[in-house]
Amino acid sequence: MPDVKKFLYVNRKAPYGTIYALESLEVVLIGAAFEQDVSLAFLDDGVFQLTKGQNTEGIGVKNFSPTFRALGDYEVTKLFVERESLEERGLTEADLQEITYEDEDDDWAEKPSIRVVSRAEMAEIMADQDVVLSF
Amino acid sequence: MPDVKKFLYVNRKAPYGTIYALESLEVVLIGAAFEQDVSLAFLDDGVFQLTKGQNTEGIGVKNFSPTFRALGDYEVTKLFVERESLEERGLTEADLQEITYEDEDDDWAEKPSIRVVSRAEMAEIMADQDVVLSF
Amino acid sequence: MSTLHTVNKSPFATNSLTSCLNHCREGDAVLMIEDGVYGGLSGTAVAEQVAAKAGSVSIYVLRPDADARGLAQERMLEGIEGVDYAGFVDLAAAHDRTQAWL
Amino acid sequence: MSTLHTVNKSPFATNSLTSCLNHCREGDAVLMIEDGVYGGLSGTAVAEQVAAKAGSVSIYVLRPDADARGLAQERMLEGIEGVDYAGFVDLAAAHDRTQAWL
Amino acid sequence: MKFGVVISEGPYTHEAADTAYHFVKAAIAKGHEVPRVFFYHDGVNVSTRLSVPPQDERHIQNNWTALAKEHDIDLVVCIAAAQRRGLLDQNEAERQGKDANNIAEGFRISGLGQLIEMGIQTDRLVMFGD
Amino acid sequence: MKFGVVISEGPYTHEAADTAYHFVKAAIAKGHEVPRVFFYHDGVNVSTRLSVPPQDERHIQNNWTALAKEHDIDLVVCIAAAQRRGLLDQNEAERQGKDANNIAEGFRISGLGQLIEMGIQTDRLVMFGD
Repeated sequence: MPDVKKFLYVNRKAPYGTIYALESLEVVLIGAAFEQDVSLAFLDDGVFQLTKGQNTEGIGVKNFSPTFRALGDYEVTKLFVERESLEERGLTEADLQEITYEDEDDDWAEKPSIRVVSRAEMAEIMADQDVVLSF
Repeated sequence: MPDVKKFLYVNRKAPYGTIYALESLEVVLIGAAFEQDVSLAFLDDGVFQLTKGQNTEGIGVKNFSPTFRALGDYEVTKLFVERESLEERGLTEADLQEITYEDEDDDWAEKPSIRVVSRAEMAEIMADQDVVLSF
Repeated sequence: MSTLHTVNKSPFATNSLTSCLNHCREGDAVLMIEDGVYGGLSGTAVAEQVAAKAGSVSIYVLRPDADARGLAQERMLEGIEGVDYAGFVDLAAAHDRTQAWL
Repeated sequence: MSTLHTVNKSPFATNSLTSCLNHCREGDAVLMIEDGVYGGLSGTAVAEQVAAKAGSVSIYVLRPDADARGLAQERMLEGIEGVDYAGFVDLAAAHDRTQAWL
Repeated sequence: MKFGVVISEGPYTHEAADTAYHFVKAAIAKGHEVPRVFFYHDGVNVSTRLSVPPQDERHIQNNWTALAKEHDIDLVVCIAAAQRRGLLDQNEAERQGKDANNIAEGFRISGLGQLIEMGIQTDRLVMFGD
Repeated sequence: MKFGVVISEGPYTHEAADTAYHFVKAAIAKGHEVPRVFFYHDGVNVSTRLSVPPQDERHIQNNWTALAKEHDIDLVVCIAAAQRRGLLDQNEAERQGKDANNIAEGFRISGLGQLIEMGIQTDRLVMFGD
């Protein structure tokens, strides 16, 4: 067994209507301490988790979307978002939060964490994992 | 307020994967004692609740499908099943259990409780209720 | 005699909105709540289906739920009206019955 | 390197099966469990979509779940194989990873 | 007007108990009556007094208990659904030989008849679930 | 081979806890190891010792407790998910100032790290949920 495994967190559900998005993020944050090779996949309604401008005051529920912007601090820097899922939902990358990380191998240059990929690329990413956790 | 209200139980979910079908039936059985005008609607995956030959031994869960055949004894005699929902699922009326009741207004003649209706008819039935309970 | 239908599921995840639209009648109202609010978005794979019904049926979106998800009212299809919880209550009172498409 | 995909939702209720089929690759296996077994039925609105994948991907149905729902194996699409829980375990062991389409 | 409300999903897991809460508050603010809220399916889980949500989150059970007290709302938890899921009041716990109970103040356990009765006695029934 | 198992939905409400149970039994019967089952989301509700299902139904919690005892399976309940939903062991109840606890024998409450660790230490991870 390799020392470092590839973990993929698959997010296919919208935020707030159900708790899966929030509790997925809680696993990601805890999992970061284990120094595995972590990627996050956002497809189907999971892409809605990353939208800008979420304001949960009216529903009285905590807005957890700012936490995505902190993922870089936890060295979680690979957020794959499926283009087809965005398109079906009338979204573009401009509707998503800007999420960045500082690349320690490149003089701490600030780089985007979100990478929009095609459905075929998403399938390849999924097929390249050791452990797939679905939320 | 009328003494007798029209109650419709709307069943749109498949049995066993989730508990809604079973717990809907429990409401219907208790509700029968209240002598209201009761109808049951089966549409979308709800039509799967009525299939013949269910055998739950392998999953270790109680088979509650025989209870539908007892509904007549509770004077629950109107089970509306949507034809389009059957068709989309590759089913015909012959795939459903035979469910009958004895008509006290017709010399206790045995009559079928299941009435297959079109989607438009189902919409009319829904629009003719006082209380709609969704499962 | 008319019905207030509530839809609380994303139309991209489940068939609840489609089934609701297939069964609601002229003069009925459809209120999108919780994850159902995504059904009101313009430019989506289901927008045409929703727009086609918007003539005979009044369609509403619960703004607190849309706001939570970052969906401004101007992203909604034309003719879809935003309401708050008080508006939800008014709709439930104004129609003869409520049917939840769970 | 291949994946066992599990689908536990009815294809008539949610988009899980469609999304799974859109993402599985040649040599992968799809196991329909729980309410997912309805996806194996022949003559349905989704049968063609499933049959189209059945060449490049092996499709299985968990028989105890199909039996519970009254779905005899002969109602399943051609090429879909029935397995029991032991067969489920074998499939999970034989593929490099398992991905659940919840 | 009298509204009856049904909650069919558990707290935090689904938004149903939150939406219902806002709906009931709005209905009362408009002068309507909400004599009863019925908890069914996983909705019975709202009634546990043992939940400890994070400090910065709403406390769903506390909110319902407070609202019920303020406006005299009958919070009824379905006994059959509650037994399956491990929600018991003191009486039920004793009757079932269980060493603990977990129902919060303001909720009472009763039968499904209370749901039908609510349907009969209210002008509108509104369901929140999954 | 070592299997790790995750259960994400509550008992009776969803079939997940049943399917996982049959899977784990079959895996062990085939000579595989199942060192740990992790309960997350509503899956934590499986661990209550207060459930009283109808006599003619399976007792999901008892089945897990017995299976774990027989085959030395570590049944881990996520603490964060459990707190929200009102599942507490004696320690947690005392720490939180609650007057009762409800976790059944054979289950232990611990952190999400146990899930990640299970992913690292097993050969296959299988998830059952909704």
